[in-house]
Amino acid sequence: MSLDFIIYLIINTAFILLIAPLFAGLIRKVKAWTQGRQGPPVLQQYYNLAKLFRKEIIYSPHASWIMRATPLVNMAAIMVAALFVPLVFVPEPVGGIGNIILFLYLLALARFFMALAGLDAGSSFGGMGSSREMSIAAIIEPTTIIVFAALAIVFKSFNIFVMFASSAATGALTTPTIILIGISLFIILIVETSRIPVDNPETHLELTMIHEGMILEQTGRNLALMELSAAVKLTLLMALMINLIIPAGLAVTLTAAGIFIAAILFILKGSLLAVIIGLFESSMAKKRFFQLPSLFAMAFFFSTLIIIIEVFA
Amino acid sequence: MIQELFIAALLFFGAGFVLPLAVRSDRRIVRTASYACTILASVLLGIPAIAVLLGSGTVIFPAYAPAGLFSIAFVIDRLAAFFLLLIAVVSACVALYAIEYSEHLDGGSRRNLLCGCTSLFILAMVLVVASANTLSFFFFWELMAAASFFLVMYEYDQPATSRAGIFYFIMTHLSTVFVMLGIILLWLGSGSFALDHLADTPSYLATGSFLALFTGFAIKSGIIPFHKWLPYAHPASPSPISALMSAVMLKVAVYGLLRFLLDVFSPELWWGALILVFGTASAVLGVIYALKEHDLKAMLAYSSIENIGIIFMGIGLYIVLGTAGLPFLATIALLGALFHSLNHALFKSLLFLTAGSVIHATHTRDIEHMGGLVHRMPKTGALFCTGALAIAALPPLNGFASELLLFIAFFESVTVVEPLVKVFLFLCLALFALTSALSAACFVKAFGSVFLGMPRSPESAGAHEVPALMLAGPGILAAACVVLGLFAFQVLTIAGFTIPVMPDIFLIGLLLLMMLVLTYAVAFFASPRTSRVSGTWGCGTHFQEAGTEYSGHGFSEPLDIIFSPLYRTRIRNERTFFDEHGAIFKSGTAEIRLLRVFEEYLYLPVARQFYRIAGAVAKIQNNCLDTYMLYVFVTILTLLVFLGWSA
Amino acid sequence: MIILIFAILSALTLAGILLSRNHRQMNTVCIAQSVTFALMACWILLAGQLPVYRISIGSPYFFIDHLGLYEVLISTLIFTCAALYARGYVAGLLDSGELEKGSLRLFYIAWAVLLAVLVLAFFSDNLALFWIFAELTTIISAILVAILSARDNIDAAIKYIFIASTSMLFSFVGFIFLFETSRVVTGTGTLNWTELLLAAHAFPPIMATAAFVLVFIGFAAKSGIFPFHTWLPEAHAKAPSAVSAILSGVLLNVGIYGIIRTYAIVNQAGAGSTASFLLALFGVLTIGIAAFSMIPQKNLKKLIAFSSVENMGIILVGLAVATPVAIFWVLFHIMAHSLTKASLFFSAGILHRQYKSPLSSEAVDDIRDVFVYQPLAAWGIIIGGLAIIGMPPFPIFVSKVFIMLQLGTASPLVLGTVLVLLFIAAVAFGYFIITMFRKRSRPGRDTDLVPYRTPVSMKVPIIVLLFILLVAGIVFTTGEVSFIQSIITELKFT
Amino acid sequence: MIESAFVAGLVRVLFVCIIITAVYIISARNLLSIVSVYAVQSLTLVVIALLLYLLEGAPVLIAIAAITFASKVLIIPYFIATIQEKIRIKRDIQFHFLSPTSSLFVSMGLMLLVYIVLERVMAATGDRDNLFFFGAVLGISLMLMGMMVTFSRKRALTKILGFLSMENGVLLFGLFVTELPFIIEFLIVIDLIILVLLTTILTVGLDSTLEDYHKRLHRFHLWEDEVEVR
Repeated sequence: MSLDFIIYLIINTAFILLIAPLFAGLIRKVKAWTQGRQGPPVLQQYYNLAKLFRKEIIYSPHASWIMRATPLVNMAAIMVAALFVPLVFVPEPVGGIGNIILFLYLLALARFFMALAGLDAGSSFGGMGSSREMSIAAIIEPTTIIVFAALAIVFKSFNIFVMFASSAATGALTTPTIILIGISLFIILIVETSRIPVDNPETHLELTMIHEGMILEQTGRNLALMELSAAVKLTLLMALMINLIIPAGLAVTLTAAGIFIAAILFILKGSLLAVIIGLFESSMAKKRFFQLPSLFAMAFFFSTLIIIIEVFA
Repeated sequence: MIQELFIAALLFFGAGFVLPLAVRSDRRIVRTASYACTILASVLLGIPAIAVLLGSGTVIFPAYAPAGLFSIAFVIDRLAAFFLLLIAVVSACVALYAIEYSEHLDGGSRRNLLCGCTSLFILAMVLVVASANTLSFFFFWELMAAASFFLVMYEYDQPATSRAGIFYFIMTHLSTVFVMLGIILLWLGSGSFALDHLADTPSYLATGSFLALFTGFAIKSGIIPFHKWLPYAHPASPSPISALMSAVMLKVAVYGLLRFLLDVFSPELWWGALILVFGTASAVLGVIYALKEHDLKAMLAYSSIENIGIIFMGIGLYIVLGTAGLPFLATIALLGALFHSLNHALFKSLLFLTAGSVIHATHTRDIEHMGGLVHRMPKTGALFCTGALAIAALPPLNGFASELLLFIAFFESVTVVEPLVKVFLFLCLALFALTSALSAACFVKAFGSVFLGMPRSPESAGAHEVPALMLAGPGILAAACVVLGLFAFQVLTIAGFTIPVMPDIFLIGLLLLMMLVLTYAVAFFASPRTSRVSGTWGCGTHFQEAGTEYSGHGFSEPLDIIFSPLYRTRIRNERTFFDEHGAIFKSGTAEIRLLRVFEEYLYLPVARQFYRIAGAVAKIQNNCLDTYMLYVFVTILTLLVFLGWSA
Repeated sequence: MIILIFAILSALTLAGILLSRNHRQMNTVCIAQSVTFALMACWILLAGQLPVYRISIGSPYFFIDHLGLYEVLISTLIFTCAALYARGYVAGLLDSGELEKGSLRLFYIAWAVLLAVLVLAFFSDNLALFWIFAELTTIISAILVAILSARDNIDAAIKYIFIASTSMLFSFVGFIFLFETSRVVTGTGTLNWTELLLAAHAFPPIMATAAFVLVFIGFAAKSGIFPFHTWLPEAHAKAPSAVSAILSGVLLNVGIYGIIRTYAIVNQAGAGSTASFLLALFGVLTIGIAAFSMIPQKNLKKLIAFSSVENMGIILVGLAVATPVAIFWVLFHIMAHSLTKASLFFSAGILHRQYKSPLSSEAVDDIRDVFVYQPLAAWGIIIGGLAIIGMPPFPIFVSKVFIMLQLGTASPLVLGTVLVLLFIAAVAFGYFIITMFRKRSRPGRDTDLVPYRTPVSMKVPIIVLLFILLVAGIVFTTGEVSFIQSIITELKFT
Repeated sequence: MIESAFVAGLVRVLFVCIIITAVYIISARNLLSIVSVYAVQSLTLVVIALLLYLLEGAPVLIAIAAITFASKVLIIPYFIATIQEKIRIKRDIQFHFLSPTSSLFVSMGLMLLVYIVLERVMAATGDRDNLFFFGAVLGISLMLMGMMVTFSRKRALTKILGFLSMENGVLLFGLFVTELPFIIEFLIVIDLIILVLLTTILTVGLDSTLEDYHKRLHRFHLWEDEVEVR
C-alpha cells in the first residue's frame, strides 16, 4: 500500500464527509424554490447533524443489539464504499479496492442492516419501510448489474479506479453509449437514494415512505449517523456519474494544486447535478409503489440496449 | 498414513452406525457414543482431505473385486478431497449439535436408529465421493438414498412426513433410474466402469449419457423442475438431518455432475448452456418461492434450491467458457461453483441447525408465530444472523466470496466471448444479480420475523436459549463462514489458484473494522453517552401489540405483487343453498391458497396418468377363471400365429 | 444311488408324519427332512464331481448337474426356513381355527412330498419326467393353497391348477416336438436334456423354435409370466404365508428352470434370436403389467406376489440377452429373488397373524401401530422391500445392475422401458409401505389390537434370510462364481 | 392280417369321430351326457391305439390302450359321474364369451389355423413324417377345442371335462410318437388321475349349492359374520 494510497484514503474520506450534507441541502433548497418556498438554508443539513449529535438516544423496549449496531455498521459500510469511488483523485487501485461488485455489495450490507433495524423495534412503519426498501433494491439489481457490466465493456475493466482513470484520460462523453449509461445511472441514483418518484425523502408520515420509515425509530446521534450515511451515499453515486461522464479536472497524480482544482470543480459539477436532481424531483409526482417495476423495466431496457449496441457494434 | 486415516474414519463411521443399533436400549450414553464416533471419524476424515487438497498427491486404495466380477474401488484426488473436507466439517458440527438435539426429540429408542442412520448416511456420502469407478459410485449412491430416506421418515406417523417420504422416495428413485441409465450408457460407450476420459465413443452415447446423468443429479440436487421433494423433505425431517441433506447430500449430487463432466466427458457448448439455463431458473425461482414461504425450514429448503442453482450456474459457465477457449476464466467459474458448494454447505447447515434450535424452543415452524427471539435466544440469534449475512452474500462473509468469483467470471467473460453467447450470459448475469438481491430480502424477512420485534405467540414469548452443545456446532460453522469469507483470497492462493482480479476481502474487512472503530470513537467522544428506553412510536396509539407488527407475509407482500405472475393463487368456493335456484345462501367454505405450479401441473398429472393406466391394468385381474383361461387361449393362438408367420 | 437316498429319506419322512401324534412332531419331521436334504445337497456339492450321470445315480432318468444342484440348494434352504417358520405359523392357524385339525396331516404330507418331488424334478434328466414332476408340484402346492378350505382358497387353487395344467399340456406337446426332431436328426429319439443339448446344433431352427414356443407356454404359466400370471397373485396372497414363501421362492423357479433348459437347446439349434425376441417381449410385458398392478394394491401379500411377477419378468429379459454374463446374473438373480421373497412372505405372515387380514382378494390390510406390535416383521418388510427393489448392499442390486447393463448392449430402447417400469414397481412398493406403516390407531375409534406373540421359530427364518442376503450381496466367493459359471458352460451359453 | 390301407382309413374315420365328440363336449348342456361323450372319446382313442398297433406293431401301444381304457373310459368318468350326482347339478347352461354355435365355427377356424401353422413349420424341415404331422394337427386342435370348454363354460366340472379332452389331444399326438418310454406314459396317467381327483374334490367346494358349502365352512372363524349356523 503506497503512500499515495494512504493519502487518497484520508483525502477522499474527509472530502466526502465534508461535502455530503451540502448536496443534500442543495437539493432541498432547489425543491423549495420550485415549489415557491424559500426553504431551509443550504447548510441546514450541517446544523441538523450537529444538533442530533448532541441529543440523547431513545431506544424502544423491543429494540435489540441490531438497533444499536446498525448506525455504526451502516456508516462503516458506506464509508468503505466511499473509498471505492474517488471524488477528486484517482490513485492506482490496491487489493481490489474499486471493485464494482464489492462496491455494490457494501451498499447492500448497509441496506441489510438498515432493513433489520427497521424491523427491530416492532413498529409497523419500520417494517413497511424495510419491506419496500428490500423489494426495490432487489428489482433494481438486474438493472444495476447490467449497467455496470456495460461500463465494464466500455472501459474493459470492472474496477472503478480504472474506469475513472480512462475516462479522465479521454476527456468526456466519448461514446454515445455513455449517454445511455448516464440515463441508467441517473435512474439508479434516484432509486438507491430514495428520491421521488420512488420515495419521498421529505415525509415521515405518508404511507408511501420507504427510507424514512426504516429510520423512524432512530434517534440522537444514531439518527445523525443514518442521515450522514444517506448523504454520503448520495454523493457517492453522484460522483460515480460525474466522474464517468464529465471527468474534466479529475486528478490522476497527487499534487496539491491538482487536487484543489479537482475539488472545486467537483463541487461545481456536483452542485449542478444536485440542481438537476432537485428539478427532476420537483417535476415528478411520486409514483405508486407498484408502478415502480415498470420504471425499472425501462431502466433495464436502456441498459440492455447499451449492451446490445456494444456487443454488436 | 493418509490411507490409514481414511480407513480409520470409515471404521469409526461404521462404529457409529452399528453401536446404537446393536445396543438397542434407549439410553443417552449410547447415542452420545455414536455421535462421538461420527465426530471423531469426521475429524479423521478431514486430515487426509486437507492433506490431499494441499497437494500431497492422489491416494489410491486397493480395490475390492469379489471373484473378479466387478470392483469397488476408492481413490482420493483433489476434487474428491475437497468434497470430503466439506462432508467432514459439516458432519462434525452437525453431530456435535445432534448430541443434545436428539435428546429432545420424541420417539424413544427410535432415536438410536436416527443417530445410527446418520452415521451410515455420512459414511455412504463419503464413499460416494471417494468412489473410483461408476459402479461403486452407484452402489454408495443408492446406499446414501436409502439411509437418507430412513432419516426423512423419522417422524413416520405424521401425515406431512409420510407425504414428504413419498415425494422423497419417488424423486430419489427417479434420480437413481437416470443415474443408472447414464452409467449404463457410459459403459456401453467405453466398455468399462472406470471414470476415465471417454475416447472414440459415438457421440449419441456420450450425449445420452450426459443427459441422463444430468437429469439424475439435477433431481437429487433439487434443480427446478425436479425440486419438489426438497421443501417437503426438509421440514419433515429432524433439523440436523435437514442440515446434512441440504448442506451435504445436495453437494454430493453436484460432485457427481462435476466428476463426470471433468473426468469423463468432453462437454460441448450447449451442455454448458443447458446447465446454465437450469441453474439460473432454479436460482431465481428458488429464491422467489423462498420469499413466499413462511415455514422456516421450507424457506431454507427453497433457498437451497436457489443456491444449488447458483452452483449449477457456475458449472454451466465453466463449460461455456471452457468450450469458448477461455480456460482461465473457466477455472474461475469452476472455482466459484466449488467454493460456493463449500460455503453453502457451511452457512446452510448453520441456518438449519439454528432454525432447529428456534423450532425446538418455540415448537412451531411458522415464522408468523415467532418474533422477539433475539432477546430470549441471543446467541442463537447472533449465529443465525451470521448465517443470514453469509447467505445474503454480504461482504466480508463467505457467501459473498464465492458469488464474487462467479461475478468476476461473468464480467470478464463478456469482454471476450462471441456476441450471441455474450447476450445470453448477460441475461444470466442479470438474473444472478436479481437472485442475490432477493435472497438478501428473503433473509431480512427471515431474521426479522423470527428474531426481531415482539413475540407473536406465547411459545415464542416463553422461549429459552438452547444448551451450550447446541450452540457449539453452529458456532464452529459460523466461525468458518467468517474465516472463509475474510481469507477467501488467501485460501484460494494456498489452494494454488491466484486470481489477480479477485479483491482481498481481508483488506476490506480490515477497512470495515477500521471505519467501525473510527465511527464509534467519534460517536463515543462527540456525543452524550446517555440513552433511555421509551415505547416504540406507534403513530399515537396507546399500546403496542404484536398484532400491529409487520408480519413475514406483509414483508414479502410487495415482492409477491411484483412477481404475482409466478405466484398463482387458487380460489375454491363451495356453497350450498336452501333452494334450488341458488338464491338463499345456506352455508359454504372458501379457500384461497398458493398454486403449487409444478406439483399441480407436472407431478400430479403424471401421477394421475400412471394411476389411470394402473386402473386399466388392474382390470386384467378380474378374479374370474374364465377370463384368465381366455387370456391363455388367446395368447396361445397368438403364439401359434407368430410361429406360422415366422416360419 | 443318490436319488434312492432321497426317495428313502422322503419315505421315512412320510412315515414319520403318519406316526406323529401332534403338530410339533410333524413339523419336526419336516424340518429334519429339509435339513437332511440340504445337507445332502451340500454333500453332493462338496464331494461329487459334477455333473453326475446315470451310472452313479442308479437310474437312466436322473442326473445331477450344476444347474439342478443350484436350484436344489436354493429350494432346500428355503424349505428349511419355511418349515421352521411353519412351526409357529401353522400353530397359529390351528389356534385360530383357520386350519382344521384334520387337515394337518395332509398339510405336512403334502409339504414333504412337495420337497421330494421338487428335488426329483431338478435332478431328472428326462424332459417328460421333469414335466411330470413339475405337474406334480402344481398339484401338491395347490393342495397346500387349498388347505385352508375357505372358498377363496379353493377358488385360487382351482385357478392355479387350471391355468398351470392346461398350459403345461402344451409344454408336453413341445417336448414331443423336441423328441421327434431329435429322432429325425439322430435316428433315435431322446428326451434327455444332456443328449438333446449335444444334438441340438443339428436341429432345424424352425422346429426348435416351435418346440420352444410350446414349452414356453407351459413353463411361463408355471412361473407367472404375463398373461399366464393371473393365478399367481391370488394363490400367493391366499396361501398360508409359509406356503406363499415356497410358491414364490421355489415353485416359480421350476418354471424358469424349464425355460432355461429349453432355451439352451434352442440356442444351440441356432434359433436363439426368435426365442430371445419372445422372451424379451414377454419379459417386458410382464414387468410392465406387474409394475402397474402394484400401484393400486391395498393388500400386502398381493403386492409381494406382483413383485414376484415383476422379477420373473426381469429374469426373462435377462435370459433374452443370452450373453454369458447376462445368464450369470440371471442365475444369481434367481437365487437372490427366492431368498428375498421368502423373507418378505415370512414377515408378511407375521403381520397377517397380527392383523387377521381377511384372505379374500379385495381385502384391504388394516395395519396399524406396526412398529409397536410387530417391529421385527415391519423391519423385515422394509429391509426386504429395499432388497427387492434393488437397493445395495443386497444381492438384487448387483444382479439388476448387471442384467440392465447387458440389456443395454442388446437394445437401449428396451433398457429405457424396463428401467421406467422398474421405477414404477419400486415406487408402488415404497408407496404401499409408507402409507401402510405410518398408521397409528386412534384411541376410542379403533378396536384395540391384541398383540400377537410371535414365536421365535417365526422370527429366526427372517433374520437368517436377511443375514444371508446381506452377505450374498457383498461377498462373492470364487467358488460361488465358478459354480455358476460352470452352469453356463454346461448350458453352452458362450 | 388286415390291410394297412384299410386300417389307415379306419383311423381317419376315428379321427373324425374324435372331432365330433369334441364338438359335442363344447356345445352340450347336459353334464351327464358330456361325461358319457368323454368316455366315448377316450374309447375311440383306445381303438385308435389298437389299430395303430395293428399298423406298426409296437407293443407299447397295447399297454397304452389298456391304461387309457382303465383310467379314461372307466375310472375317471365313473368318478365324475358320482361326484356330479352328489352335488346335484345336472345341467351347465351358461356360456361365457362363446355361444355353442359360434364355438363350432371357432373350432373350425382353429383346425384350419393349426393346420396352416404346422404345415409351414414342418415344411421348413423338409422331411416331415406324414403321420406325425397329422397327429400334431389333430392333437393340438383337440387341445385348443378342449381349452375352449375351459373358459366358455361356467361349471368347474365341465371345465374338468374340457381339460380331460385336452389331455386326450396330447395322448392322440403321443400315439404317433411310439418311441416314448412307457413308464413316462404311465406316470402321466397317474399324474392325470391325481389331478382330476383333486380338482374334482375342490370343485365340490365351488359347485355345490350354498347349503352344502355352509356346512363345510361354518367351522372356520374366517367367515363367521356371513355364515351363521342355521
